[in-house]
Amino acid sequence: MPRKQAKTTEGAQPADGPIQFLSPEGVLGPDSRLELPSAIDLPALYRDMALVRRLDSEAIALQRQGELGLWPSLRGQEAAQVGAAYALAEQDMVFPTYREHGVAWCRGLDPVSLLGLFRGSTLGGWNPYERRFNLYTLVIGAQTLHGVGYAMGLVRDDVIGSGDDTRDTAVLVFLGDGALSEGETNEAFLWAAVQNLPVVFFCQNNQWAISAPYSVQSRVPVAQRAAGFGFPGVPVDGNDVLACLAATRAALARARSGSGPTLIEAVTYRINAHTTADDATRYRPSAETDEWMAKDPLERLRLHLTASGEVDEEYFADIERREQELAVHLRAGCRSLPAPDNASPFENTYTDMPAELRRQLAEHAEFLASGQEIGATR
Amino acid sequence: MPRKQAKTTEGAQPADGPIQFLSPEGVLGPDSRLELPSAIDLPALYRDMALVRRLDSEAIALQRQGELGLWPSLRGQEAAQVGAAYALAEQDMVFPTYREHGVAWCRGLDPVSLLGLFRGSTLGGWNPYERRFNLYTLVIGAQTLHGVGYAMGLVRDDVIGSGDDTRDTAVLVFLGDGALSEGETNEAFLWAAVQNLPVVFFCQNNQWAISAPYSVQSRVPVAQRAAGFGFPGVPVDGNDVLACLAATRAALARARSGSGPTLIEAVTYRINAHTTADDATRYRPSAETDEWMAKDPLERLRLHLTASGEVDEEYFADIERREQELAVHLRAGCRSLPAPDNASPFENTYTDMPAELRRQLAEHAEFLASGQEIGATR
Amino acid sequence: MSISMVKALNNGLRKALADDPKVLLMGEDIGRLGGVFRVTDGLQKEFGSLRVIDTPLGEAGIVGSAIGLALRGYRPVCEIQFDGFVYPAVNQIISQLAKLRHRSGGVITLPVVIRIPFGGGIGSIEHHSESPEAYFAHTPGLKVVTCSNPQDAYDMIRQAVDDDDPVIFLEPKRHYWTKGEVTDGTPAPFARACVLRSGTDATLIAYGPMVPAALEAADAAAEEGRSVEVIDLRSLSPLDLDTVRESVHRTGRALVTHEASLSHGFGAELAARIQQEEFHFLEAPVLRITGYDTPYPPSRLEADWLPGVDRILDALDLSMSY
Amino acid sequence: MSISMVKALNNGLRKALADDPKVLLMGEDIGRLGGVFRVTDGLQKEFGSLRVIDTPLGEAGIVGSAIGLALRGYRPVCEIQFDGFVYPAVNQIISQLAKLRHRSGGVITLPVVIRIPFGGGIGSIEHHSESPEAYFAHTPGLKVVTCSNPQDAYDMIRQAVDDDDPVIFLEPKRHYWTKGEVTDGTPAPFARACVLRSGTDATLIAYGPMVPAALEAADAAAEEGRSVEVIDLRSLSPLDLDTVRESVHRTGRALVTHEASLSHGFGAELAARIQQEEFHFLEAPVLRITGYDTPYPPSRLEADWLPGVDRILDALDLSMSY
Ligand SMILES: Cc1ncc(C[n+]2csc(CCOP(=O)(O)OP(=O)(O)O)c2C)c(N)n1
Ligand SMILES: Cc1ncc(C[n+]2csc(CCOP(=O)(O)OP(=O)(O)O)c2C)c(N)n1
Ligand SMILES: [Mg+2]
Ligand SMILES: [Mg+2]
Repeated sequence: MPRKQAKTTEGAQPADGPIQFLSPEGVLGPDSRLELPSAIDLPALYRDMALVRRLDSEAIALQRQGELGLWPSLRGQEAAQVGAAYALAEQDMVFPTYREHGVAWCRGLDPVSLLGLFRGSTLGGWNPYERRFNLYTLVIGAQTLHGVGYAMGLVRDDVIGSGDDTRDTAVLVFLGDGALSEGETNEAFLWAAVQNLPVVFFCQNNQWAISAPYSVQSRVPVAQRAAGFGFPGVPVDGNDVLACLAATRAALARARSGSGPTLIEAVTYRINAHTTADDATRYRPSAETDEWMAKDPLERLRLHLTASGEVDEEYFADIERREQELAVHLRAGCRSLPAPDNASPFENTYTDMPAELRRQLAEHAEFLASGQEIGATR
Repeated sequence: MPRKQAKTTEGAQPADGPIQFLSPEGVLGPDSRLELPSAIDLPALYRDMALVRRLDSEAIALQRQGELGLWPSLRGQEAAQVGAAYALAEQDMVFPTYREHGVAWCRGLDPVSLLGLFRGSTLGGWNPYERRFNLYTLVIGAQTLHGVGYAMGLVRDDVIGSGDDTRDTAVLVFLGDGALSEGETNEAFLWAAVQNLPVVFFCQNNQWAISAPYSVQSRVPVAQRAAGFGFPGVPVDGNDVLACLAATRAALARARSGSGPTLIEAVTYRINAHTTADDATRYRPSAETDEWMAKDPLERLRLHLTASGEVDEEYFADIERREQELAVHLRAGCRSLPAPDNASPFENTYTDMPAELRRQLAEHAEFLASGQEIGATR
Repeated sequence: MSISMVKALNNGLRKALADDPKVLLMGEDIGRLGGVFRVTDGLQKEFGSLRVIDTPLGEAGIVGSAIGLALRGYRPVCEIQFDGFVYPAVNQIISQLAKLRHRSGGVITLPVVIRIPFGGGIGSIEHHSESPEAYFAHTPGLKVVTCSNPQDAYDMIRQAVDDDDPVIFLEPKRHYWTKGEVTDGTPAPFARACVLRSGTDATLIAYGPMVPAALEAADAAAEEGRSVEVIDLRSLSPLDLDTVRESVHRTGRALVTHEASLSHGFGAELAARIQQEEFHFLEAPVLRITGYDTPYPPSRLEADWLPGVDRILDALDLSMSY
Repeated sequence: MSISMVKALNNGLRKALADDPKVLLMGEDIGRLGGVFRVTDGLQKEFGSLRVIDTPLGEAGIVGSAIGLALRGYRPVCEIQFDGFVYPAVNQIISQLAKLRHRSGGVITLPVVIRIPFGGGIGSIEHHSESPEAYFAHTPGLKVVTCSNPQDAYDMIRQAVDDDDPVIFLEPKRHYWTKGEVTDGTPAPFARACVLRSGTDATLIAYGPMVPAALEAADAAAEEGRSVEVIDLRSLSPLDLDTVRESVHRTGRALVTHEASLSHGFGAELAARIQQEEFHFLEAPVLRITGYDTPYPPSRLEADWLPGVDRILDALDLSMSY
């Protein structure tokens, strides 16, 4: 593990460690820095984490079967994503990276729509306005500025600080630990700070940016960066769904009230390789992964739910059924994703296709049409 | 004055205010955070500040006379620049912006060489290796990364941490308050921090980036930014040449010893408009300028020198003579700066001129040669 | 009313701000100062600092947050202070602004305008005289336009704001203070080139900074009995090839002029198109009169380095000699 | 020895590192991992982490600090992980790297190499299949080269490192795993194009990713009795126009192919040059077979979107029909 501060030791937390309510052993306890969220549907949280994990596993399987070109696995980060997503109000806007399948799920996206990008049948896959969940952004850091601009729009729309929970709106921007090194991310922090914007930056510090451990990006914890720009940074145990939810909820409330931005560092771990195309054994010891497996975000909530008697066997059986349904849905959905139309790039480059592009499309169509014959002779 | 922390109140300094040894009234006193530098040639410091101010005034005059296209005045920032420059060892490398005429002067550059860029007769003007003073960089923030790379080279050359004062080397990078907002500057901070590089970032916070007050760039003091990246930020009274010298000396020593980077914030003021092309009356009240005039960096040292009896009238007369000489040198030098050679862009684009560029140069030369005749008929 | 291009742009932006509350201006020093060229003079006072925004000193931030604002339904008009300072924003422009419509299958529209004073000839220092138009014209998803006179400036800036696609709006800074009549009539179509002067012997194609020199060259040529047609392209992307072809088809000779370096400059595409489309009708090769393949020189050299009337006329001689 | 292009580059870089202690490699994931394409595999282990540097995730930082290293006497070789991620570095490349020699009146030399895997055809996601060569070729002060086979890869990467000018070194990623003979002989001059196949009916000009398709098309044409000369440009800037002219002068017909979008793509400059220099010898207009003027499509469309053998042959038909 590359960082001292990231260490979530078994048992008691050091006062300056990440905020934690739920220990890896499933013991629920207070943290002096944040209130334990009340009226939380813990069984629902666990169910969503489980389903999201299954979504991820199925996508990996689809990649192995050649149905997807690539898949960036979220495994290990279910608590961070589901916890953050549960804190969102419907009107809030989300700017994800390319790994927030769990947030997409909680936002109510059909998970099949997440596959098109990695299948190569689309560059997008869903309408970002419908569920207020922006398209995935692959260029590291770029989405942080889009979130900032959107938040500038919220200020101008006067939908912050009214006290009306169904009206006041915030932006939740996701980023990885690697994104902290891009200039654009730092510009986003600065703009958010200076304008006191209603934006929450949620950094999943999964300890790795492909093969680069966090120590390549920084010598101090993520949360400290925010202070340098003049807004709060909050480290939370990213494998504790309650800590993630509580911290994000507080930060979003702060943002909606007009009190400005927050940077949350969810200390977590990328259990799988960077993507299915990556080979993590080249750069990190399996012992490290094992260590983090022991802090599994699902397991600790399962232990807690079981011990507290809140759920019964039927609850787990129901989850298993839903997982099966999800798997079937994903497999069928993936294979029946529509092939992209050859005309679509031409049609979607501009609002109205310029004459030259029309000419090129016609040429392209003619070429494709003649392809059958030509293919035969040549 | 846009910032609270930047306020240098008359008299006692608040403990978290910028480090100050010499008050605007010329009273010398200790600051608990830094040792008052000993064995400093105060008369020399004052003399250089006076000469640098004269250099600046002469350049402004030359611009008014049409000899220069533009001039960015350093007036008000003499202490910051001369103080920082006095802390340099010969082997250290400097990366200036476009306003460090005072540093150039102390580095021993012929001040005439500073004029060519603003006269339009060159884009450079001096050999950056000779005095270890890089060319001016006009693109805000870009030089910060060059300084970082140079410092990476120092680490690889193994010229830090040996304890040998004539060998250990550091980099001094200048930047303005506006530069703090560029992504590249923040990448430079991050790289310097992670690699613990021998670089000192010297930010002259002159309160303005053209028409933007510091409050447009940040809601916290400059020095705090450094902490966000994990290295020290040191605020100093930028109008106190001793504070600037002491802080830079300490930071450079730290860098040379291998202990890593420092960001110094010299809290100062841009007395003149951004450049001779700018009209500051459009965006800032003259009362603000007046307030800062009262904290003039030269005046306080003059008061101190006079009060302490360290200098006599001849000393000031000598400075006046040198100023006159400098003025004459600048005026004559400016007018006799060589006109650039039409072939030089072609010759200096690549190490060896490619065939196509040779063809273009020949065409250009032919065109110019034919110009006389053609000009007559057309 | 005869006004400068700066004033025409200012009027156009004022009208855009007044007509649509979703229009915002953002950039460095555009508020209190009114921009270093005063194009936005008085607009912050009139429309407030929430609509005319003095931004931090970060071009990536300007364009990146403009994208976010557009996603929220705004129509931001960004000012990049000088041509040479657009490069920190290029990542947001090329990878995001130009591509989001395509990426989203047409769901997202980004009506963002990026105003850039461009070109040389004003005696400025490095990075203040760049001609980056080819970079943007080579980027699908962007529209790239420029104006050469106050009337077009006034009309086109409003058309750019109204356009639902991202527009790179290049302002020829050396003509900022040139005056011309500006009226409130029906503007020419946004993407249409304009034949400024008709002629029969050759077609001279120019845009933005070089248009006045092109007209001057045509005048001089006329004195020598040569009839030169002058086309002001106005829209660089999309390119109004019809207007160009129609002209060259008649004249059989084409010359293109721009300040940017020759190689891979805008003229290359024009030459490539014309030689292909009008192959049988060309009496001479398409000739280019442009800046050289060097970085922009120190300003004391720019008058010679930049293409001008004499070089255009030399090229015309050469063209006619075929 | 028959090795892949990846291995050839790896060998070339190893040799460069061994030959000169001032040579450094820097980039994201190039050390332990050996780069996402394994081009730098094993080099950090062999030369240490001070010489093969895993950098933070910032492309401006990579190029900007490479400039500083070069100012200190080093010869950094930067890796940009994918073509689409070079844009954050464009400000340092265009305003600093390309210009510092000129700015300093020739005092500063910056022997910086920027390696970029480029082009499409590997079924990848957005930003991983870009062809940015024209942006760089339009920037005076940069050299731009690309290789199409392991031997050139091995030779040219070392020549790039040895060169005292900044070099953008474009690696056609879809041929990374293509094998070929690599020997240690005297390499062809760095800036010279190469006639890969001689012919008499038409000249087909290609580079990097499109070279194999060009050769294949020439083969197919030969079966139809057409003799096509194939030129691999290798150096995009400076351009070896002599080789191109000599060929077109003989054949009277020229075709250019590249993956990048048509408008203002590399082919535009070639067409402009050829039509000017060989005006009287062209039997047909210079034709371009390129990507379309859209952003790169989703990978399921790329096989059709990208130019290929059939489109080249169609263009050849068209050329011959003049
Ligand atoms: C600007 C840019 N540079 C490089 C890449 C290649 N790349 C893709 S993911 C990645 C690592 C990102 O790490 P992090 O931000 O920690 O996110 P994670 O993948 O761990 O979720 C890199 C370098 C990119 N997508 N964008
Ligand atoms: C990347 C970039 N954007 C914009 C500019 C235009 N510009 C020149 S100086 C300046 C203000 C710089 O302010 P600061 O960094 O505080 O330095 P100062 O001029 O006060 O010394 C601006 C915006 C530039 N030179 N570079
Ligand atoms: Mg990560
Ligand atoms: Mg300033």
